[in-house]
Amino acid sequence: MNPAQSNYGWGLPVAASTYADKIDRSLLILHAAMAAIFVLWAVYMAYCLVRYRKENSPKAVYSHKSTLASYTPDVLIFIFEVWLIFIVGVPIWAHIREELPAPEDATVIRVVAEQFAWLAHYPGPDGKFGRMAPSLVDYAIPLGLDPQDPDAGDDVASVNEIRVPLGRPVLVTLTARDVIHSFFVPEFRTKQDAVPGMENSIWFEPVMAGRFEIGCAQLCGLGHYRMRGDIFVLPEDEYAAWMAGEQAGRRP
Amino acid sequence: MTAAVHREESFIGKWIFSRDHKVIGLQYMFTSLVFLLIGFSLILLIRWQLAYPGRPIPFIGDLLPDSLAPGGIMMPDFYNSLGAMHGTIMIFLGIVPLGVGAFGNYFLPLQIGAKDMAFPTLNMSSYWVYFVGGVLMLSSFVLPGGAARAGWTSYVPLSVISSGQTTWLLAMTFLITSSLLGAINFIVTTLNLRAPGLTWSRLPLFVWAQFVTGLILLFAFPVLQAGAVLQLLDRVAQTSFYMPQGLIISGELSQRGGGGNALLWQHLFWFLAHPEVYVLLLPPMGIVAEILANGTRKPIFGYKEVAGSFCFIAVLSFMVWAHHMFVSGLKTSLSYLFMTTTMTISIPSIAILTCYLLSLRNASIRYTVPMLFTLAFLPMFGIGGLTGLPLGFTPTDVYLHDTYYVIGHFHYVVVTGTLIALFGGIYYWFPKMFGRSMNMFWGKVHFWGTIVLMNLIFFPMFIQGLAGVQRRLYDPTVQLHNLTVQPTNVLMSYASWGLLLFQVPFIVNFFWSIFKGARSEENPWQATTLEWACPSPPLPHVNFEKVPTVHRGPYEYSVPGREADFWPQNEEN
Amino acid sequence: MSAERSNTKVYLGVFAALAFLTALTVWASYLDLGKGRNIALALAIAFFKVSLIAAFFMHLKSEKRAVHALFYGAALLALLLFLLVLPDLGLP
Amino acid sequence: MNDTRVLDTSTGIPNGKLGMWVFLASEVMLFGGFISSYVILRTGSPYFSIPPREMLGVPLATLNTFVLITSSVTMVLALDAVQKGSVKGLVRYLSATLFLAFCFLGIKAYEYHHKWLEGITLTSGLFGSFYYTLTALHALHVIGGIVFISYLLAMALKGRYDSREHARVEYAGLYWHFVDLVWVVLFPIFYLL
Repeated sequence: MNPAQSNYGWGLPVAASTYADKIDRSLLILHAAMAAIFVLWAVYMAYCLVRYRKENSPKAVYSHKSTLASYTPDVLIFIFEVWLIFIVGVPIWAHIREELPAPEDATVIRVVAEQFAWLAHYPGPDGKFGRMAPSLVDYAIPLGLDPQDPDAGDDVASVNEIRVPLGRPVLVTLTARDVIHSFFVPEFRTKQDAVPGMENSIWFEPVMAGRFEIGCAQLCGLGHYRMRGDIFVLPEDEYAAWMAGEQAGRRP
Repeated sequence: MTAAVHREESFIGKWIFSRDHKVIGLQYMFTSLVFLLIGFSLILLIRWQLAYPGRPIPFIGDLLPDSLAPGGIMMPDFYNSLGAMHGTIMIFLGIVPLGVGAFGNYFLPLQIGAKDMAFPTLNMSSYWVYFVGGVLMLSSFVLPGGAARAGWTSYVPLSVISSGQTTWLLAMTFLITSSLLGAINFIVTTLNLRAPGLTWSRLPLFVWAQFVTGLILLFAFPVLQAGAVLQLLDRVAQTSFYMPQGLIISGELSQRGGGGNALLWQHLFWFLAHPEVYVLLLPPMGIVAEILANGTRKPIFGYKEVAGSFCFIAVLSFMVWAHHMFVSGLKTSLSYLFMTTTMTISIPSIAILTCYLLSLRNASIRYTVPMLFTLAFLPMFGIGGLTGLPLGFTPTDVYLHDTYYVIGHFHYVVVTGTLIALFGGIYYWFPKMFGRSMNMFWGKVHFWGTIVLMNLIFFPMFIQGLAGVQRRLYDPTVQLHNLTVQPTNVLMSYASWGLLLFQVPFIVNFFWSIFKGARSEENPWQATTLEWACPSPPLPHVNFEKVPTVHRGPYEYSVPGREADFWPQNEEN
Repeated sequence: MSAERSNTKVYLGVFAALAFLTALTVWASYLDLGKGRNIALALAIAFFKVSLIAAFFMHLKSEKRAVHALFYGAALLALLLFLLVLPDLGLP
Repeated sequence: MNDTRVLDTSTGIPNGKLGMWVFLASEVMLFGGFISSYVILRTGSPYFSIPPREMLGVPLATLNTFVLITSSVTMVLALDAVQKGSVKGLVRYLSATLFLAFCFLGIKAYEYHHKWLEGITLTSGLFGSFYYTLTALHALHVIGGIVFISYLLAMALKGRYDSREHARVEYAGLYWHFVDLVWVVLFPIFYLL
């Protein structure tokens, strides 16, 4: 199923993860406040430009006194910002960044970004990732999975496609192989740089089935623009069927 | 002080290797305007590729070599080079040298009543080091490796493994050295060579802005110098300051020692780059203060608040840099700290904007061309500043980072903010520099065309940003979520080409008026600051016939009980 | 001019102090006081030597406010860079 | 007695001295950037192997530190001499400073050679890379100082400086003490920790 154009409109893409609506609300609050400030200033300025133009007020009023009232805009905005940061911002940021779901009740996936592809690596039913050796990396085994490692037996690897079951949070461990990439899924409002030499873990919980697009948000070379992938959020049974198919395909 | 014996200088001595701050100011102005045009034209090519991805560029396409644009169709590598060089040229070769090098060198000594900068030879060498850096930066297009293609931020490891970066780093070292030499000059001149009676509270806000900018440059640039040297060694000497362990580049395991950290470069780079964006902002804010006071015929509202805010911005600008790294693997605990400092630094900017807007009350506004640019600066910079809030606020920055929203934000601050104010400064001080005034009709044409088209280019960027369009995409239509908003690219591209057309009247007007403009007397705008107390153009090497003494604040307009509505600083009664 | 005579004595005194502190820090580095304390001690001695040189040799003591502001400003900003980047990349 | 050219600057500090202090402030940030990167990677990067102490040659480096401190003292004595009007003293101490500076570079060159053979090279690991980058940058500053001081020596021999006109000697002193100050910081963080 290709992504119905309905995912993307002129405004924000559809909010398809649990914290997406929190972020959308913050965006709305901020843009409403910005619009209000801008309109107030614009009205005031337009009035001044007309009322105090040379023809209308030939003599300006000389004064060096800055009244206390002149600080009200700064104070109001400062209070708004303090409220925004400490009441709204910090909890959401902590929720997104620090409340990672426990691995046992989440779908754990390792995503390795390389120049111009997203390599996904599932642990398979045994829940354990096979050993990955950089020296083993070659065209046939892009992830460098060590075939002898017992855990690697049921691991599944895929390129530019990630399948996750609906109803469970997804825990993604991000790293990169060559340069800095950035794992960006607009519908989930999630973005995290994949930095070589570092493992960043992020999480999101899809709230609807469908196909959502992965993009790279950090300049990573000449193929940066075509480094796209898809996340298929499948209902529980479809996902189980798919994983079983992968395992079946495995045993000769 | 004995007047310098005026020896007849050869053409070389007078114009090329001159130590007169005014000549150096003009050299900076002409060079930075040329670089601005070059940097702008690079982006016009990109606009074609964004509007019509993959289709050959009409006229210029077949002029380009096949290695860059075979059959006129731009290659992704060339696209990345254009983007990286556009950013680098506009910031390091265009706007900062225009705002700090040209206006600062020319008018700082004049506004403090000094004969020249504290170190004239250092000032001259700062221009020539800048010139060499600029030429080296541009020559990277034709050098074998091609131009830099890792963005103007040159993030490692991409910038270490892609070609073209070595020339970029060398040119950057020259530019940094030039800025440091300039900063030393500005600081010592402002501290030491003020005219008698010119205390700190009587200093024009333009001088405050240049002095604070000098301090920011002085403290911020050496750190990037250090970062650039480390990156240069990574590229050339196979060290691995920034290269982590076990990199697999195009399939093979890299043989480097490894152990470095890719984020270290981002810290060192943004430690400079954020203060650098305030270096872009402060001089134009100084120019806006000068023109606003002159155009509204009344003292700037809250002189102390504005000068204080400049210093507060300068200090805080060294504590906010990691808001560029919220999603780049920065530890979450640090992102709380930098979110708070970023929100705190928005307060002085709002305070300055408030004071400027409150200056309009009870004013008597003259709609001269410089005043038009200054008045346009206020709302435009307002949008730029306000759109910074969602980027400094982590939950919304997660979504908006590295999208076109960011590009819309900083272009509103730098282009419709800084560049517009600098244009206003050119129209305002042109009579002082050349003794002739620019044609005001064509000035208005240039103003209205530029402002309208700039908004047509930059406002849709917010729409694209909210739709999630990433930045630096060679072909946005590959990503499905960009398809809906792709028409905005076509609109923006036509607006950008239109913007080029509207610069023609400015360029013609600028060069034509130098020789044929209507003659103007010493103080055409009836301003009060010291640079209007000397002939235009000011006397070579000595500026003022006699050293002015300052008796009052910089913006004594419409003082009750005087018939002239302006009271120059150097007049006794 | 008597103040001048004592200058040389001050300089030689500072010289002796610096020489002693160098020997002290080298000697202290051979002691095993535990990683943290070793670093702290070495940095304390280095800081003390730096302030000796700045105060006496560079005459910072008798300089005006502007110079003090510059020197301490630069030192504070360099420390700020270090202390804000260390928790991100320096500590595990 | 201060130099006579401190006439009409608004802060009372002669331009040259203020310029030198401003330049030194930027140098503090330059070395601050380098040293911060070194210390941060040293504590942060798990692959930062610190060579054993025997390879570092601590006794030689201690001698080198001692040499540079002595040159700092002879520099300040040179300024003291010219302030008292004794040009002969100025020349003597300036030459001593120059000699000690060359000694420092000589010992540093030997150290480089010794370390390179021991296996600490620019690309042998992060310690080697940082060691050579920072000490080479410091050595460049020492060479800059040598050029400045030889120019002073030449001028002093021509009798240009006396108790009233000796500003440049003071500025060279400021620069040289800063170079020594940087080495005082570099020495422990490379050799002792």
